[in-house]
Amino acid sequence: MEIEFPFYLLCVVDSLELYEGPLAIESIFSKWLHEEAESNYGAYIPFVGTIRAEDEIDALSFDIYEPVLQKWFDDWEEKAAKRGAKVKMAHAIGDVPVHASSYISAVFSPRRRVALELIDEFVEDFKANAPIWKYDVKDGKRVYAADRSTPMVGSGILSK
Amino acid sequence: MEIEFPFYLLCVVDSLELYEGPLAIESIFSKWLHEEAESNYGAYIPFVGTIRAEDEIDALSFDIYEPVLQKWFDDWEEKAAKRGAKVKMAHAIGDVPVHASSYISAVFSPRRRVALELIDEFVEDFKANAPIWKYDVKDGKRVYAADRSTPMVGSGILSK
Amino acid sequence: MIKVEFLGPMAQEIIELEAQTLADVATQLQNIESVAPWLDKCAVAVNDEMTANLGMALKDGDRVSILPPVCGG
Amino acid sequence: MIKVEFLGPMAQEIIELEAQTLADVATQLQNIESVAPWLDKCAVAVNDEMTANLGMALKDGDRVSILPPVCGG
Repeated sequence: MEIEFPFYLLCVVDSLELYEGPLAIESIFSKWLHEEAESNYGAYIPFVGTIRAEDEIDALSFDIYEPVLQKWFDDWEEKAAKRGAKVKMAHAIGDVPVHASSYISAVFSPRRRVALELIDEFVEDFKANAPIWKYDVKDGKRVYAADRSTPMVGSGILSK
Repeated sequence: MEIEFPFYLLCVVDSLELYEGPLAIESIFSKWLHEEAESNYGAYIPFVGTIRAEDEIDALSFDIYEPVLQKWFDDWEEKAAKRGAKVKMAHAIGDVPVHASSYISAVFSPRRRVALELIDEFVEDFKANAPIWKYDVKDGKRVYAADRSTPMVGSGILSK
Repeated sequence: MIKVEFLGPMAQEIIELEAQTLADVATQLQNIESVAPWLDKCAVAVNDEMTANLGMALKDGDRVSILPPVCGG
Repeated sequence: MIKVEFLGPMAQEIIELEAQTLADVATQLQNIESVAPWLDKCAVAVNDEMTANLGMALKDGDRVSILPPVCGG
């Protein structure tokens, strides 16, 4: 017997995961695959973000403001559910060395078009509006990546 | 020292993999992750296709015409390389039971926009033009999925 | 003599025929009852290269593949 | 009394101030030298709900968070 949609809604577990340091990408990928193994989704699209060696950095480092991130993510869970889909996400806190991964998110959907569109929208909105701050780590110093950062929606209301 | 692009081109190995029966998705995901661990790509987007339970099928089954699939894939490797990216793909041959996976493809790219656009284009072109035929397996019978199949580009030239 | 093979779900043995061009192949296949209904939705490869050029010249030993509608994934 | 906290790279301790609305908070933050240059690119949350409504009424104990430009991933 198939798991029906109303039952599935009762079973949603939190799919936002935060870890100290680099992500264990393989085990997160596998965990999510197993979590949804019987959910009858046809498409599973993860997005893995890995620290590139550039500008002679040793690592990137991340601060996260969890309460607002959780609300941002909860809104996305709802948006995805309305399209019959599911989103998951894991992010690193603190230092992540070059060639290690700081981010993985994923969409599960019965249909490939929904999955392909959602992963794009989700990742782009994540970059623009998830309350996460990035720092270059170079020679032991942590420098805010101001030039690569984006003001969140609604920014500037407090300025003159 | 970083691996430079010209060197990387000499090292391309074939990234089209065909397997009898269901794919070992976790080990393919991990293998690809490790293959590109030092390639300095910032984004890795796999697409995993899993057989949905519907229409009371027991499995789907696949025929592949490998020589034309290989050329289709080689063209895609070139297209991706021109955008600094890399594609990989694995597909099942023969029967794949419900809730098992028949397909995984992936894009690696230094940049997230290129990766998100390429995975969409690659998967859509795959659905439309990869020489793979799908059959429903029901009560031990193998029935061509005619209604879900798409004529390839250039079809119809031999008809009246 | 060229060979024509029918891929995937087309339950049809390989056939051999004389043809100068793909257009000649088309004419002959249109006369095979089990093949004709497939032709409006089939693509063509010659020696494993896809082509949509009916005028394409064929030579002895060439292999023409007929590819019905696909659905991978 | 409401609390204002500065997130991420803003090296600024929490401050407490009197304010009826977010507009009152804005006026007072504009006078803090180390904070003012950030304001045109910062977003605002009240008790962890994002808002862009300057007229929003505040009550005793509310917590205002100032969120500078972000870059996750």
